[in-house]
Amino acid sequence: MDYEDIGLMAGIEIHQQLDTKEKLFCRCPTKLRDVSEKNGEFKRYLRATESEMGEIDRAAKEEMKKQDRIYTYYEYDTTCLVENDEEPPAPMNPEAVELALTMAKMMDMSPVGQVHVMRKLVIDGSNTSGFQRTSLVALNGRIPCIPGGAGIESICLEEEAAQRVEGDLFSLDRLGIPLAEITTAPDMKTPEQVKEVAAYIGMLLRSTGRVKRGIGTIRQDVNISIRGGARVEIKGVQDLNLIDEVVRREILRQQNLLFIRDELIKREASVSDEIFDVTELFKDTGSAILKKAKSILAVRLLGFNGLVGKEIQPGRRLGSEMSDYAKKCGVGGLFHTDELPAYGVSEEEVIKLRGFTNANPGDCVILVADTKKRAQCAIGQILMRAEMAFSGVPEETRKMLEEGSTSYMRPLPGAARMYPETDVLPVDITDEYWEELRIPELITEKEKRFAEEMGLDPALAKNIAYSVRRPLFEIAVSKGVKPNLAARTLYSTLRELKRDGVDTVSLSDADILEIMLAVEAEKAAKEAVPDLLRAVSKGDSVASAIEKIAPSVSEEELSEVVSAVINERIDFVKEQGMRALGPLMGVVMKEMRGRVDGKVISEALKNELKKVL
Amino acid sequence: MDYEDIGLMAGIEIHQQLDTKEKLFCRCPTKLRDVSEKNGEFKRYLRATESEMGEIDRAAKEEMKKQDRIYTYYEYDTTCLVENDEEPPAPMNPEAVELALTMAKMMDMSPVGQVHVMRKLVIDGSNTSGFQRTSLVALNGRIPCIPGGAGIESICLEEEAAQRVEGDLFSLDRLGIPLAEITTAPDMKTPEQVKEVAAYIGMLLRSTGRVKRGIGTIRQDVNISIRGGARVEIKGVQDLNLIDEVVRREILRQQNLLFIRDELIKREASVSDEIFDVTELFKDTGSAILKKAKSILAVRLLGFNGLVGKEIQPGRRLGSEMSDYAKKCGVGGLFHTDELPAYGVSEEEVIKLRGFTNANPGDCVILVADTKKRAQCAIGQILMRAEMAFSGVPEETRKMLEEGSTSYMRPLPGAARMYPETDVLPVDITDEYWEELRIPELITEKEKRFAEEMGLDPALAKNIAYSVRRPLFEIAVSKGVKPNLAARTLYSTLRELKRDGVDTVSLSDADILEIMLAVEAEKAAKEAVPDLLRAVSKGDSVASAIEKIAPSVSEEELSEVVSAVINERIDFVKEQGMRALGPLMGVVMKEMRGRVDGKVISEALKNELKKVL
Amino acid sequence: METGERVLCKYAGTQLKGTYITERNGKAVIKLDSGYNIGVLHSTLEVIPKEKPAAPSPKKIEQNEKLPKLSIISTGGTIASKIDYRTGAVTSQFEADDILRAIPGLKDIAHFNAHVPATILSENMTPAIWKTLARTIFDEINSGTEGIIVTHGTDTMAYSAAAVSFMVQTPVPIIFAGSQRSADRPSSDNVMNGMCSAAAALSDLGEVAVVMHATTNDDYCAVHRGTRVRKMHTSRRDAFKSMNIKPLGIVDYPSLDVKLEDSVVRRGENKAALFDNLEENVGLLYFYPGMKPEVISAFSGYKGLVIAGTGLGHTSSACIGAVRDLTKAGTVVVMTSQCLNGRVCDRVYDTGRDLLDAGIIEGEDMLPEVAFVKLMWVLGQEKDTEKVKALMKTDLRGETGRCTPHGL
Amino acid sequence: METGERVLCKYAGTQLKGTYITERNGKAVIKLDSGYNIGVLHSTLEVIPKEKPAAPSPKKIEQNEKLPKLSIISTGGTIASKIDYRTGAVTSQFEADDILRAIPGLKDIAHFNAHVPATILSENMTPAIWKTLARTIFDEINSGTEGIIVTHGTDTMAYSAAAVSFMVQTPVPIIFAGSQRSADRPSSDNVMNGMCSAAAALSDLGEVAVVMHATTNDDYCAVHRGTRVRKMHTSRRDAFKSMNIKPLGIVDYPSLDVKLEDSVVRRGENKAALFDNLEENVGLLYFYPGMKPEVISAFSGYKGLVIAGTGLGHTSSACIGAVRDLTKAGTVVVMTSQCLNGRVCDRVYDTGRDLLDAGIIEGEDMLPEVAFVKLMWVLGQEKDTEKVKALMKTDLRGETGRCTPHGL
Repeated sequence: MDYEDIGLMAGIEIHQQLDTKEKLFCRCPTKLRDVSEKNGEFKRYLRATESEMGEIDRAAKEEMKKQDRIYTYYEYDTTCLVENDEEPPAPMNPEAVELALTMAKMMDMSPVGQVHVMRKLVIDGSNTSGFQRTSLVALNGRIPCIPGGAGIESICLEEEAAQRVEGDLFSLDRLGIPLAEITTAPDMKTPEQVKEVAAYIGMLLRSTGRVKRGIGTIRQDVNISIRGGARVEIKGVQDLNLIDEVVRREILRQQNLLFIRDELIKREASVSDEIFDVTELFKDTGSAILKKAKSILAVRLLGFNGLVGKEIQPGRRLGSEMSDYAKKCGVGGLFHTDELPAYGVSEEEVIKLRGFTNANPGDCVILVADTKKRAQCAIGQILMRAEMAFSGVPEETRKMLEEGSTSYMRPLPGAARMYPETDVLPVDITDEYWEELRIPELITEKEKRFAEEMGLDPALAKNIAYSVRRPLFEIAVSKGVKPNLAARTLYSTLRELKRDGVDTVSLSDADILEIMLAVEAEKAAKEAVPDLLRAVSKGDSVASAIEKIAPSVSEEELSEVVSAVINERIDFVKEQGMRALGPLMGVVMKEMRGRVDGKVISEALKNELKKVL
Repeated sequence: MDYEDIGLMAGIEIHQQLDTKEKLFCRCPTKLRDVSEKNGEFKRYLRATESEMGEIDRAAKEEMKKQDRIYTYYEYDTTCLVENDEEPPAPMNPEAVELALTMAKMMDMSPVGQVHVMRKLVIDGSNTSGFQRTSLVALNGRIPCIPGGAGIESICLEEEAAQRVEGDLFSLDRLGIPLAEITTAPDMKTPEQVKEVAAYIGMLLRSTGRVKRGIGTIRQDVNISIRGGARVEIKGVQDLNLIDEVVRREILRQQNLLFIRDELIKREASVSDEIFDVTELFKDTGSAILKKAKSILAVRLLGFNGLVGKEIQPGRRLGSEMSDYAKKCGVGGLFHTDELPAYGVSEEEVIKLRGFTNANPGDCVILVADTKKRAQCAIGQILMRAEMAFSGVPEETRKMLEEGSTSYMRPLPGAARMYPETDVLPVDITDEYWEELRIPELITEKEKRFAEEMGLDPALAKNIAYSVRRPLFEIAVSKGVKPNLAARTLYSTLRELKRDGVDTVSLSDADILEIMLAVEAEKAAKEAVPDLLRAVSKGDSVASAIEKIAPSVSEEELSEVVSAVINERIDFVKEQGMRALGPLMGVVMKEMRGRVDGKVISEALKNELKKVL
Repeated sequence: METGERVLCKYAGTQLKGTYITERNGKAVIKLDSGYNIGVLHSTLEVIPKEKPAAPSPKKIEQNEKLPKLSIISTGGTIASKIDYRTGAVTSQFEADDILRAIPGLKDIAHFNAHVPATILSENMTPAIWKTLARTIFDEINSGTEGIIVTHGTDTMAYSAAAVSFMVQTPVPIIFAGSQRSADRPSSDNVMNGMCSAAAALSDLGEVAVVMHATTNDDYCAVHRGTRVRKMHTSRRDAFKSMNIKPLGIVDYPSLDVKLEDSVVRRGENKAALFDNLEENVGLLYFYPGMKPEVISAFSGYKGLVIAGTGLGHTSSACIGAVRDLTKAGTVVVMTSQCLNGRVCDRVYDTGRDLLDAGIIEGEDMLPEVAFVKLMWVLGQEKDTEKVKALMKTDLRGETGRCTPHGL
Repeated sequence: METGERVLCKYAGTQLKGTYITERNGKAVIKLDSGYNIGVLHSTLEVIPKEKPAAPSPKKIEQNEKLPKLSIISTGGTIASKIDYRTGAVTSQFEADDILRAIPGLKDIAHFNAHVPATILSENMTPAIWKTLARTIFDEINSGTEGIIVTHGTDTMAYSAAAVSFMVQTPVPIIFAGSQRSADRPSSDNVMNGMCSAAAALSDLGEVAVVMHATTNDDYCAVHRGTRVRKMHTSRRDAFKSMNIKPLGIVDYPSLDVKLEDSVVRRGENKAALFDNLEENVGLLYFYPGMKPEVISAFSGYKGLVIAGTGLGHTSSACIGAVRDLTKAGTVVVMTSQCLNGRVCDRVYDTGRDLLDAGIIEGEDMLPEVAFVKLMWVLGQEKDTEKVKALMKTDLRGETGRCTPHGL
């Protein structure tokens, strides 16, 4: 596809959790807990409020359609009254500000003179306050990863939302973890560029060594539009490998919506706002959903026949879009005549329906079944979305589905959902402060340096450069651990141990470092490292693990063992001469079980063999 | 029996609950609640403390033998932190002080110059504080009811204890109700005199019209000694009719104990303090109690054979006394060889027991079965009581049993259990205050006055004088209700209604008075009184009851009814003449259903008859 | 530049459109069209002429005249707070009518009459404003309202509720309500507190009460007697607690069912009466170990002083002389306890007896703050010292009980 | 007549024998042989010569030297109270040894060393006595005790526990214990509190704590951190409550099992150290509506002042000038909240920001009383104002937390 031809414009937003000691607006740790560790809970309602400008945000209004939802929040020993929205926030965490500004500097941005914390209305329950605190910290940078580079519009420092456990139940441990939101300009011209930029920014953030790692700690949103279409924001692309596919499918969706638009205009289609109560029609239906519904309402989309059922993206039809809108009222979905008879609705019932509603063959009839109140709300949403079809692509926030298609979430939020967080004082960013911020080496540069200067195998260099343990690698090397030992231990050995079921997460950096230093100090053989790590992971101290597994061996002891091994095999030795060295190495190594370095054993064997021969 | 000959000396203590508005040391009402109305409970331990003189009271010490008993208290909407022993007491209720002093004045006593509130140690759980607050308010009076009169030693104003629900569970509603304790001199020389004095004092107290009535509101303790015996206090004689029998039985008990003493001395009996563990002996016994006991201990009372089982009072033996002492340790009782074999213990086991303990035929062996700790404690108590048998009658506080016999409670308390209640300021009784106290008329005087001055039938006069409703009677009469109507209504009518199941308790004095006044004002016939009371007891207002049952009848209406009745029976009337009055009365009365007084009807009938005849 | 003016910000190589908000620490605060506020140097700004948007004019609230009549009397507070652009902080500048906008459900349960006798942060409450407030309430009662809601900042709400309790004898409920989390957030407690207050104001109650969240959940409000309530947390929704008595009742949310205890004063039990005289020359003093007697003497010339003593109502022996000097000079000194719960009793310990001897009045089980307000009021009604003493120990508005209930 | 003399009272026609106790309101108080006290005219009394009984001499308590060593340091208080015959009230005149007599169980769990640095009613506690107390405790720690029990009147126990928390850095438990119901009654809480304190003093704790009844039942004691505890009821057994944190643990009764929270400082974590300097010229002021600025100015010349403000930490705007004058003149002013629970935050409202501008220090989630004691102590250690401010906001002895826990 010629992306230039269709006028593709794409940009991304990257949300990265920061690995600070404390949260952004309270002093709780940025630790996640298991739901089973909750030690309290509470329940609250949320309501949209007017902004300082006197408006209610359209996205918030949409959420309010589901009235009087009561949200439940789980509390932990690591959460406090700030997460509970029961105490004013503490001043912004300076560590997080410093980290966000460091990122900004890495992307050649300009800091704002004074950082103001804003409240961004979010009333889906994921924020106990009903808003997310966010602040714009820097503007207008550029990164060099694609031809011509990509503009970075802004970096915001935000608080992470509460984790949804299920339905309207949230876990407070995640709420308030600092989050850097990096927004690029819509500079990407192909799906592949989107992926490249996302990957580059990810690398850049990890280069700080101070971001969270693991599932859910980084999330990409993609902004896409094509000529004639509209800006659509797709939320929550967690898997980088899908990001180009998401872009491709959105292009497809927008193209199909534009096709439908043109077709509707050609057909002189229209939307009838006449609502039919067809509950009686289905009182003996074979559809379980319709049969149990208290109220079934129908509307006609005149001239829509066949278009509502048209696929616009794999697994998605115009009908799916309408259904998404309808669900905001709490209904389960809708039926439309493009897909009927089906789902237990008979041919005969469809005919009766079309008759009752006076529908022409070119019309599509839509059904919604629920309580009267909800069904009425849903019909309104459906009519609204049907009207939108005449202008093609609506501006929307959408949610990625499993394979890369998307569903509607809410309208694009406007500026009205932002208003000042009055409980937090602004932070002045002085020139001196900005000047003194140190830019960390990029992982890509490290990778090169590890290979070229430290002589690591390029693959290992890359692996260790991108590894979570990379900061430890650099510390270890700076303390005298040989790069190869450090890299193999921290990347390969830990990986293998993990594969074997060892709880490597519980190994502290300090312990791993101590083990590597012991090897360098020849207090343990490098062959003993896996066993030592294994022991320490089970709760041993490093010292006691060394004592048990690799007690320092005196030269005397070693030479005794070597002598014994040679004497037992003296005929073989006499026969083979110095060639016996290789085979005997294995025997002695096994005997010493990693307590002595291979090189030392080899030396001792050589000496002893020389004596004997 | 010649009581003078045996040197009987008896005195009584009367405990009378006062019907004050509030309690003695807090402002809670003096109302009792049903246990089911409790709205809270708490649990506490109590421990004997030293008095201001540095001693622990012997009675308290005895209670302490049951170590670490935890007491449970029920709270009510009518109890407060003072009953809970969680707040200092309020100043002494002046209403109670005034009432106690009035009683004192009625008995010709002298008030103390300054009333000091004392704490009397009571650690059986019936007082949350571990003491009962009591104060000596007046001294040395005399009442004239027996030949020579009876001396009144003192009147104390105390707080009532908590009501025991069961075991160690108490109800706080009763705690703190004011209690007058009247102690006579030991001036009574016969059982009958005891009864007379008790009755007289009861009458005197009720003459105030301000004491509680009903079961448990008045309790008599009796102090008895005979020559050679000892002072014994018998607690809780609630039924006045039993009091003389109690005295007689105590005389019998003391005589028998003296007999046993003499017999023991004659036999040169003694108490062996050697304790035998005989648990093994009874491991296959037929006695369930012994079989399940963890420890069975035995002691020998040398030369006691036959005396331990000797009846000293109906249903009581020396063994019962020992058993009472033993129970203080928490054991269920004891076995002694005077009563064995029995209770599942076989002849053979008794022989083995005597053999094992080296007991001679003249000895008595006592067994206690329980935990080792409790059994040891009990054996100590038994030996102590056995030793006491050599001096005859111990000074004791005893509890009345159902028929008038008594059981041991605790040693007579000494002065050491009294120490000052420092949280309550002393109350000065000035001469002016004392002078101004008005003495109420005695019930006996009232009885006379009601009969002589008001012309009531002597029996009715007595009944109404002693009745709970007597104050209302006097008020009613003072307001113009005829004494006979008032007395019959308040005594006979209410009694009958109660017998018929009417809830007469719910009838307020004000309502009854209003009904009687309505009769006097001829708004209702006196015949209607029972029906009116019945209606009001069911919740009707007096006015509406009169409206429904006895609407005022106009003369016109009455004369119409009378005319009608006569005309219907005109032949009969003509025949009988004025003799028809009687039979016609009944007819008209029935017609008017109590709405018109009989006399009025009679008058109207007479007039009408005269006219007709 | 004026708040609301459209500006172009040339900064960091871009041109950003926005709206000028205010100046803060020497920087210009602008709201970008993205919604974010940032602080920039004034020199980066250019005014865009004629683009100033009209402030949206809020629609007039339509009320249903058929519903029962309630009065909302606003004194300020976060139940009706708005942002102060000068400091960026929240201040109370709404008019009472705005409460109906903030709590739309209100207009479905009653027809409201609104008065704004004051718009203050509640820490600035004064006896003078209490008088105005009391008069406004009294006038509303006389005009036939079914009940009164006083919106009030939470800081001194308990003091004001006590003051109104004494100043206004009322046949209808007078409900104080506020919010601990300001009205400008979706999670604000103002909606639930406001709705529950209205339900309480229509209920059978005949007392002055505070109606606020009973728990941290949005589940029900407690109805606290105005003379027995205290703010017991700086920031939680359930900060208000009844002290020494159980709450008068609860209002369930969202059902708005009102459950009252049997013991409450009922609607219509009392006639309306106004007693708005207050002696303002009254102090409240918190004793602490090592307090110098001069701290007490600083109140000489005052008509009344409430001491929050330790435990059962004590000061150090060293301070008793200063207390005696005050009482001798005619200051009425009332002893309360900093324990807040329980009853003062100065008969138990030496120091207490000495204080009684020095002329203090035991404040029974009154909260120090309530005793303070009551003393102002009693001294405003009565000059005779013995009568003042008697009144201080007498229960007038449920502020003290003859017995201290168990189990709170 | 002397207390204890035998007398014959001729009154009301009888002759009553008794013992002379004291004089009260012009009357002679005698204890009759029946045990009752009565007040009579002196003229009714005759002394009976030579019948004066010897006061019973209490037996010496035998201690088991093999048990662990604990120290009892007595300052007075009702855990060891006796009757004062002068006023008839309870005073604290016992020596520490008497506590072993009052609580016989103690001698079975430890071997006690006793000191009596003061015998006062606790409302008379002063910074000077705190110094003596701290030194006595420090000396005991150095002499190798396993733990310390400080018996103390309950009125100011929380203040003293806070003071000792700051003054003594301790490797062993320092347990404050007292009783709300005096030792002279069978229902006294002294036995359970004393036994539980001893168990706590032998536990793994390494902090200063208050150990008192947790409920009105005799079921268990709570272990409260010395810098987080407050007396919250005048008279109940369970008057002491941990504020803003959960108790450090509980001691079950009668099993004496000690359960401590994971977060407590453990025995031996800290080395013993004494910091017994206190700046005594520090005040504590409770703000109230309508407060005149002069009340604040009365503290001019003070080195430090803690204000218990309303809500999140406010005074009226009218008082801010007086606060500014104090801070300008060098008084360190710390803001706390009379809400007692929750955290001060002066960044939210105008008044708070103005107070910050006037130089106050936010007292975080410290209790006003604890902030007061801490300020005395900090000013005793450090003269530099900036360092004083920093120390006041830093958690030194668990008196403040970085986060306010939910669910208390």
